[in-house]
Amino acid sequence: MEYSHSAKLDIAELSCSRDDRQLFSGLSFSLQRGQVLLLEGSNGSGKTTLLRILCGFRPADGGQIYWIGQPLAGSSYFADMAYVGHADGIKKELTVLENLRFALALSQPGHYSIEQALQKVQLAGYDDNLVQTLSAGQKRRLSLARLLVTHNILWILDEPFTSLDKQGIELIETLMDDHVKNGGMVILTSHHDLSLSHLSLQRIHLDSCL
Amino acid sequence: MSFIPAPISRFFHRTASPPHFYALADKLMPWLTALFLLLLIPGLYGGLVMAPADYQQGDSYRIIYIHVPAAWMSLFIYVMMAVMGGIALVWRMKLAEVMLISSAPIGAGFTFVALVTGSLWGKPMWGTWWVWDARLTSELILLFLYLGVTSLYGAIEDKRSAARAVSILALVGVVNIPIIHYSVEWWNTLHQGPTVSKMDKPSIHISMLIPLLLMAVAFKVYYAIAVLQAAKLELIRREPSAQWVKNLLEHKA
Amino acid sequence: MSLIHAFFAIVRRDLLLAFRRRAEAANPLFFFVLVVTLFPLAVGAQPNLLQAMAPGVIWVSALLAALLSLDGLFRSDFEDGSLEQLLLSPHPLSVLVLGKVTSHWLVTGLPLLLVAPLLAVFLGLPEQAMPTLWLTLILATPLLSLIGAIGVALTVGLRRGGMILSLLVLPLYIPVLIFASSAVDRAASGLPVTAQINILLAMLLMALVLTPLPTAAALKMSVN
Amino acid sequence: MNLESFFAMGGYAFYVWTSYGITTAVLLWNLFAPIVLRKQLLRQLTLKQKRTQ
Repeated sequence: MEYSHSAKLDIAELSCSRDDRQLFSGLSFSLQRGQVLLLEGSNGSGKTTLLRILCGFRPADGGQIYWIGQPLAGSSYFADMAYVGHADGIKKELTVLENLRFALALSQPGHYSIEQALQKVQLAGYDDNLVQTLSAGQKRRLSLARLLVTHNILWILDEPFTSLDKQGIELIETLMDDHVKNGGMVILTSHHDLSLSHLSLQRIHLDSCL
Repeated sequence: MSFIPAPISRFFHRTASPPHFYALADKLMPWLTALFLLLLIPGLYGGLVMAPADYQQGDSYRIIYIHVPAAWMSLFIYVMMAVMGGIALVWRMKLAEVMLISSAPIGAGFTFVALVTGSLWGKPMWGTWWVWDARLTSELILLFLYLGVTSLYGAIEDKRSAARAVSILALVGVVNIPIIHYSVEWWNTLHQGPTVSKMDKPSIHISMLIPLLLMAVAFKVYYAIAVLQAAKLELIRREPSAQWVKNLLEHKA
Repeated sequence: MSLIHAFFAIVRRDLLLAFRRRAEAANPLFFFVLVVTLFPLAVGAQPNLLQAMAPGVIWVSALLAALLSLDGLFRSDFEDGSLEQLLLSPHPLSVLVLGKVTSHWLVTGLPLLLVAPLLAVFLGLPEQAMPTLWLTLILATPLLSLIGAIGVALTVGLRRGGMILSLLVLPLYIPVLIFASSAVDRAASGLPVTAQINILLAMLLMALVLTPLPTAAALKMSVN
Repeated sequence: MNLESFFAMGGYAFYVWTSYGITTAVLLWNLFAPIVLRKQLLRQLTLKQKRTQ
């Protein structure tokens, strides 16, 4: 899968308030291929809200978001991004394989085949297990496998490390590392300290963006 | 918005900003009140005193001067809400959201008035308080539509989402109103009940028509006054800690 | 990647889900039969009274059964995050929504056709009205699902949206109720019903085109 | 035209005046409820502002 080389996310003067309280304002940054952005801030500082704005779920109160120089609505943004939030977005009455096939049907195929992806997230051999029989950590890994089988450049991850053990955390770090090395981008929130090998890690502290 | 010339669009944005709108509403208020009284008083005098009694219905027909304008208003306000809803959805204009939600109780009030006065008019005509007549039935359904709007707005906590929800609902409702109206009309002619369509048009004389029109316009002006008052409240509720509200408080103090 | 592919993937997934939860799937059907059973018990079992009321009773019950089943349309997708994923799909959401409504109708609306003859027998509806009853069910139950979808989409984010849902949706069901029950009523007395059927068909076509848009907009609002 | 017959409304006094009465009540309520509520809200906000200063 060829990435468009210029892929770039630009945020300009973004602001958002909730229940008459300003969460952040004048937030600007840009993210290029091969970069990771870590959002930090205390609880209620608007990390999740910012991610949901970036997913288009919530309108911002002000400011612009551009994908490859174009406003989101007219760009290929939604074909180029993928999101894993608090809810896994997988159906517990379906098998692992059925879930991934459905995700693939809604999107373009990505780098990895379903088989390879399951291998990577250490769920190989679980193909025909119903998701409700999986542990919380396995479910989370399955939702990450979705990122691998579908085409995407930008990953938006909300607290991806919750309900994962040490091994699982290392696994995600490897996945992100691979993704970024292949020219992907990641935006994530986390309470966990990141140990990524490369240097292009941006941090934004939302408490200071008022 | 590119198809709207820049000066006009700028004008709208300025007028639509909460402090400007708040001040504008205050400025308009005395004029609207004067206009309202100027229409209401001759309307009532003409309707209740000057106009002759109807040869069939006697003086009971005088309910027409509030029943019919209220029924018109109930529909008019719903259409206004849908227009506001469309503006709110397309241009994300906060003021349109505020006007929409401020209109709902007023519209529901007029619908209620149309129903109660229809029933009070019907009692001497039909001998019962309620007849499943096409106009009353449609009015009742319209009341349900209004109640849907107000209770949906109340139920959604985040008021920006609530305003979006209500905008969508108002648009869906306004598309359905003609369908509901014609289906009810059709149903009514099918099941010819004890309908006495005296209520429709008592071959209206000019001396009856003039007060009716005066009252209809008076009700429209009333709506303008009431919606501005409700919108002023809603604007402050929406952003109680905004700078313009602080200025307002200091100005008052 | 094509849109049609995505549409059918959704229909297939939702049918599979309904099959895996088949214990729940029959509930609207039982509800439909149960409500109809209540009427003779409440108003008395005089055959001519029941016969006169039959079209109305069947259609009011179908309306309530449809209303009851609506909650399941987006609820589980909303709770497990699948709805967010649908919103992020590059496909137009209104088409995906249409896929969900289609499978919802196949699971909850279509089975009503199966029990309709039973209810007609219960209420003494003349046999000549049966084809019309079926025809109105085929045309009008998808309408109920399509219109209802707007209401569910608006209330899916609410913890106690059930009451509000009925307040939003039932007034919009009134034209469907009027034309469908009147068609059955006329068929029972051997009168032609083409006008009613044509109107129902026109409403169905209109709803197919128009309702997915507000439903999609309302879902976006609910996910927020 | 005397006042008595005006109030009697040709025997329909109850229906006519109840209609006008209810209408007046509803319209006044919808007009003054927001005014009163806004005054209350502004008072509350003033108090709150004083407390924070």
